[in-house]
Amino acid sequence: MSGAPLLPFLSACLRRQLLLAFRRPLEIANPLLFFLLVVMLFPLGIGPDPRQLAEFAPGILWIVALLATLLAAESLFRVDFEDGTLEQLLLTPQPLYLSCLSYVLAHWLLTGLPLTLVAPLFAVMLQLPPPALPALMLSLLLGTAVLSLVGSIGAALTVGLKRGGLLISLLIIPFYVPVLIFGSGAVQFAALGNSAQPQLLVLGGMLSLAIALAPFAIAAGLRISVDAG
Amino acid sequence: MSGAPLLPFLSACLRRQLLLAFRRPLEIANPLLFFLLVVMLFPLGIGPDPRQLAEFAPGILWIVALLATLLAAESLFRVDFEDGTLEQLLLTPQPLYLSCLSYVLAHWLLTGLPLTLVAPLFAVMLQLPPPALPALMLSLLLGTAVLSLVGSIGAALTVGLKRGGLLISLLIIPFYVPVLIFGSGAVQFAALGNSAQPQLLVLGGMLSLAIALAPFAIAAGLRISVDAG
Amino acid sequence: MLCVEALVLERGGRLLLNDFSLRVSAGQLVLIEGDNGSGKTSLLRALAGLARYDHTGSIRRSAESLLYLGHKSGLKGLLTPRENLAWYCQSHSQSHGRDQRNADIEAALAAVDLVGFEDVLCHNLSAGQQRRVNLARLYLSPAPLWLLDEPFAAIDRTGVVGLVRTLVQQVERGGAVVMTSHQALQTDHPITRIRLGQA
Amino acid sequence: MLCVEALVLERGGRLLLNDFSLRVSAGQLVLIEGDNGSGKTSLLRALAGLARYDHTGSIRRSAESLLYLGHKSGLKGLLTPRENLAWYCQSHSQSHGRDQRNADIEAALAAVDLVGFEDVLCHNLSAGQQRRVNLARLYLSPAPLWLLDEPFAAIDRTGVVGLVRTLVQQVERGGAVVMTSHQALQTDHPITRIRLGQA
Amino acid sequence: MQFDSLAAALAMNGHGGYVWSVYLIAALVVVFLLLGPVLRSRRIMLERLGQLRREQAAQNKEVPLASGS
Amino acid sequence: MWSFFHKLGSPPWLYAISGKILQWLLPVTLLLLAVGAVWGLLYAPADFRQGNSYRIIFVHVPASVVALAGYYVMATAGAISLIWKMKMADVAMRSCAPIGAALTFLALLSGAVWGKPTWGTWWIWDARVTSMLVLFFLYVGVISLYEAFDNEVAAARACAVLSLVGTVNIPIIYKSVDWWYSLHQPASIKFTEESSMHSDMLAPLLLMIVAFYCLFICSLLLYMRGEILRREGTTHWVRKLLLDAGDAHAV
Ligand code: HEM
Ligand SMILES: Nc1ncnc2c1ncn2[C@@H]1O[C@H](COP(=O)(O)OP(=O)(O)OP(=O)(O)O)[C@@H](O)[C@H]1O
Ligand SMILES: Nc1ncnc2c1ncn2[C@@H]1O[C@H](COP(=O)(O)OP(=O)(O)OP(=O)(O)O)[C@@H](O)[C@H]1O
Ligand SMILES: [Mg+2]
Ligand SMILES: [Mg+2]
Repeated sequence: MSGAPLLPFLSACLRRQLLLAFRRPLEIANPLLFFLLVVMLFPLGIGPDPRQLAEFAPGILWIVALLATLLAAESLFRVDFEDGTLEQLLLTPQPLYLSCLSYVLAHWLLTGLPLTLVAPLFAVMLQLPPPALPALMLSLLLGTAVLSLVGSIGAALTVGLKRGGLLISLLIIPFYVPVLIFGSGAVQFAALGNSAQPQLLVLGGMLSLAIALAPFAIAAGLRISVDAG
Repeated sequence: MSGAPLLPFLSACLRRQLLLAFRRPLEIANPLLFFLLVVMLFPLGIGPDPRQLAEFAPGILWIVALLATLLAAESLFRVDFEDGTLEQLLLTPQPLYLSCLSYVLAHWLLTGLPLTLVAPLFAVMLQLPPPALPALMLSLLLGTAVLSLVGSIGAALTVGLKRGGLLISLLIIPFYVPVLIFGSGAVQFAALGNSAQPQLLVLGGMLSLAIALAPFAIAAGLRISVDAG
Repeated sequence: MLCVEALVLERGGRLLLNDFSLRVSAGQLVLIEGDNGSGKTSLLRALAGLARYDHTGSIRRSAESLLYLGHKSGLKGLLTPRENLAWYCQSHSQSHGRDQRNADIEAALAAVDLVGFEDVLCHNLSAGQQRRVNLARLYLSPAPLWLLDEPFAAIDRTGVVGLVRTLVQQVERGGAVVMTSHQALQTDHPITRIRLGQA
Repeated sequence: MLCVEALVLERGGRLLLNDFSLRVSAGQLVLIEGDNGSGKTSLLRALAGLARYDHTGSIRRSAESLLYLGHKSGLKGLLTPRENLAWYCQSHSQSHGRDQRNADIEAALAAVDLVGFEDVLCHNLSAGQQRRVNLARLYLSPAPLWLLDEPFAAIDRTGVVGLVRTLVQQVERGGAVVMTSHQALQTDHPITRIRLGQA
Repeated sequence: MQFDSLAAALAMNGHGGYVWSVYLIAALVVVFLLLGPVLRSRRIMLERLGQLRREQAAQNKEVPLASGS
Repeated sequence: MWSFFHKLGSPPWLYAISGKILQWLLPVTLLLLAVGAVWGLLYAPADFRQGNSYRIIFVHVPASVVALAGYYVMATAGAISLIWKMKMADVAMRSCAPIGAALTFLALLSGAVWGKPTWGTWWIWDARVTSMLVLFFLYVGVISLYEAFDNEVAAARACAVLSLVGTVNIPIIYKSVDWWYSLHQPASIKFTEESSMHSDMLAPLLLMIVAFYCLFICSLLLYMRGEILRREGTTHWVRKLLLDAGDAHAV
């Protein structure tokens, strides 16, 4: 048995993940709402001075996007671990690389992409200068994908832990640092009227590296977690 | 049967919650690490200028404390719902008010209190002027207790939902807004050399109100969730 | 001890019980039978007072307290069997002092054959062992009315024999048991059988 | 089909199997018996290749694929039985086209007596019905080797009879079944019994 | 020697508090790094030794019984 | 070469050889530390700009340097254990983490204390400081992940995966933090230029760096010995070793 052709399997995986997500529509809206609510907290906590807000908008937007992705990643495999889906997944004759990729892809389609799409709205609320919007969106588009990939590694490693708690934030935030730096750097550059191309290129580089390597780490993590479970 | 005397029951409840927490020591360290990690993200996202950081320190510290509490609240009843502990709790002859109070108390002892205790460290890292430290600690002490009580209501209402996801942040953050305003307000006032007493009094008032009422709301929420589970 | 009248139970758009009546008195062992999905669990949850929104009709319990054992274990995986049972005793208002309680718990754990596992975290026990910890509550409960949903699930054969004996003892000393099971119940004690699934 | 040699299995500091050997060939129905906590689940997980860090020794499977059914269901509560099974087929490389697949799934659901529940979300099914959805995989799997951990749990009596028939058919057509159960297995087919718990 | 007296060495022109506290903490860390693993090994050894002794005692008891029968 | 590699993987050999090494390395380390500390504290000349507070350098810099190097040792051990399934490599990885974390902690703390007299503040978000903080989290992450697993082998594999991911990421993290800081650098704060250091100061500093490397090795070996004993507790050689040691004590 040679296994089904790979592309149909990837698409079946992805469709299933999306179907599951659409069965809990709130789950989809959630990163967005979280984004909105937390962004709203900043003027309340810091003070509504528009100049200040404008100066910090890139950082705030990026930090909140990072947190939203992190929190969504945390539960990426949890239900599937508990109900035994992962066990069964490990026993299929399909390459685990693809299944892992589909999990991440679905995660990104449901968090990173919508965040990217609504970010301009929040940027306007925080008085970010309009010329910075393309850089904001592009950096989020690339950056959130890296965040999803890296976050999933942490999720895979910690999913089986009975004593782990939210360990994932400790494991993963250090790896998020470069993405945050280049992501918010891109927006800051653009807001000052410079070209954000170098930063975006770096983000692109990180993304290619992550796509090539992360699924292997995720697969290894899942195997270990199921084994220890 | 008149039920056991109430105080021993409350203390048994509390001891059990704490014992459970100490079985996963990471879970305890987690709000602290989360706090530290997210505080670290701000200079990275915004820039390391000490003057800017000092200005935003009250807001940043309060927002991050709020998020840490919120995220810890989210999972307060989840495991207990899934393993049937809540079912059994509803069937005990003990007043549910007390059990709910003990859940919240344990939650606060494990998140709010440690956050309050380590906050000065982070405040120093963010260059908050030292005279504001007492106000920071007092406001966090009172404020995180309110956050725990209110957050638990949200957790109780959403714990049984199979399609709810992180709905809790949507339900609860609006109620957190006043706490955030008075809490960070207190620190800002103190940082400018004024007395933070009015804000602290308001926080104290909120706390008494929440202690009196929230456990009833939590109990009702738990009943509804178990019923629908 | 338990009196159910005109119960109408509907779940997921399906009518499971229609005008169902049941009267359980002290000394009775009631076995609720029925195919998968016939409504046994739903009925027991309604009897226990855990589910109140999916039925109409009256359910009256004269017993002050009851013991319910459902599909979910109610055990904490991060506590040991001993700690789990101690909590059970504490939350069910047994105020006879710590030593008495500990002795009771030892006895209960011995009764379900878990000697040697008292201090292993529950999530490191096998499925059947976890179930046994849960069943140990039977030996600690003063409740006159027991509602047991498939108590034999995951229990090995010798375990089932011991369990049946315990159930019979409970009804013989004036309690009542309402239970479901897919396995045959082998005992000489008279059993009231109720078959669901003809609604 | 399966060859186990010198297996030493240790869990939670307890030696469960010591120098255990087993050889399963086509047409064999192996029933692993043992008390609660004797290591049946641990053994099956090791055989399936899901647990590799708690044993030493060699486990060789000549079958390309196997079907494992454990204590956890592997079903998604938010999908319907039909959708759950469709995913199972897709992930197990059955490339006979969508219509064929749907027909197979209908047949499997009918075989486990779930007609009328095909489109109910799984978390709205009863415990036994969920188990049945899980067992429907037996009718869809081309795997020659089945590893079943307490397949009868939560299944009603008529269900068990049907299930035993299915198991016998599987071994008669050249497959092999390794299973555990606390209930008696009533069939005329010869059964290889292995008793654990004497390590 | 850069300092005339012990007091001067302790004060270090007002920076003594900083310098000496750092050296003190460093000393504690060194102790932790060297003594920590040693104590840990010792505990492990003692536990295991006790276990071995018990096993031996059990064996010694069994052997005469076996030879006597 | 291969036979050496092979031997490295053998617990009894490693246990024996580490015992021999420690016999002379431990005294040497303590001596170096003592000499370095006294030299740095009392005999090195005062810095003309910072005065005596600069004496913290003799703790701060060695701790920082060795803490950084420790991560690479740990990650390499993790990679070896994952690729060649060498048990002793994951013993080494496991043992590196607490040492690295302790040294990082010392570096952060000594830096913070140094900051007060020189920068006038305990903390500054400088590139090196920030990356040191990140390093601290990486160490704590490995320790926590290890502790969170019940199963030893699974724990070791998980940590190996994590530190392998880390090896790819660490350079990226460092570069990016550097870039971030040079972008924002506020002009008011600068490190003292290390190149202009007087040789009277450099000598004790180099001595302390060597001492801290030795300390790292000693501690690592000590941790590994304990870990070996724990894991190999049921094997014949440990049994013999323990009984011999026990008899020696009893006599
Ligand atoms: C929390 C605060 C601090 C941290 C985490 C920290 C971290 C570090 C690190 C990681 C190194 C090693 C760099 C390398 O090997 O390339 C280092 C070296 C050094 N640090 Fe710090 N440092 C801190 C504060 C300070 C302060 C306040 C001073 C003095 C004003 C200082 C002066 C130095 C010097 C002189 C070196 C060695 C020269 C060099 O490699 O550039 N550090 N520090
Ligand atoms: N996750 C775990 N971690 C450590 N030890 C475990 C774990 N699960 C089970 N054990 C131990 O391993 C032994 C065997 O467990 P296993 O689940 O294999 O038993 P089993 O034969 O399937 O029992 P049952 O009939 O109750 O299902 C038990 O004694 C148990 O204490
Ligand atoms: N959470 C739920 N929401 C909606 N419907 C449900 C839910 N749980 C069960 N049902 C439906 O109610 C019916 C009865 O379920 P119940 O769990 O009471 O059955 P049961 O007799 O206990 O079956 P089993 O023997 O399988 O445990 C089933 O037909 C099922 O479809
Ligand atoms: Mg049921
Ligand atoms: Mg089992």
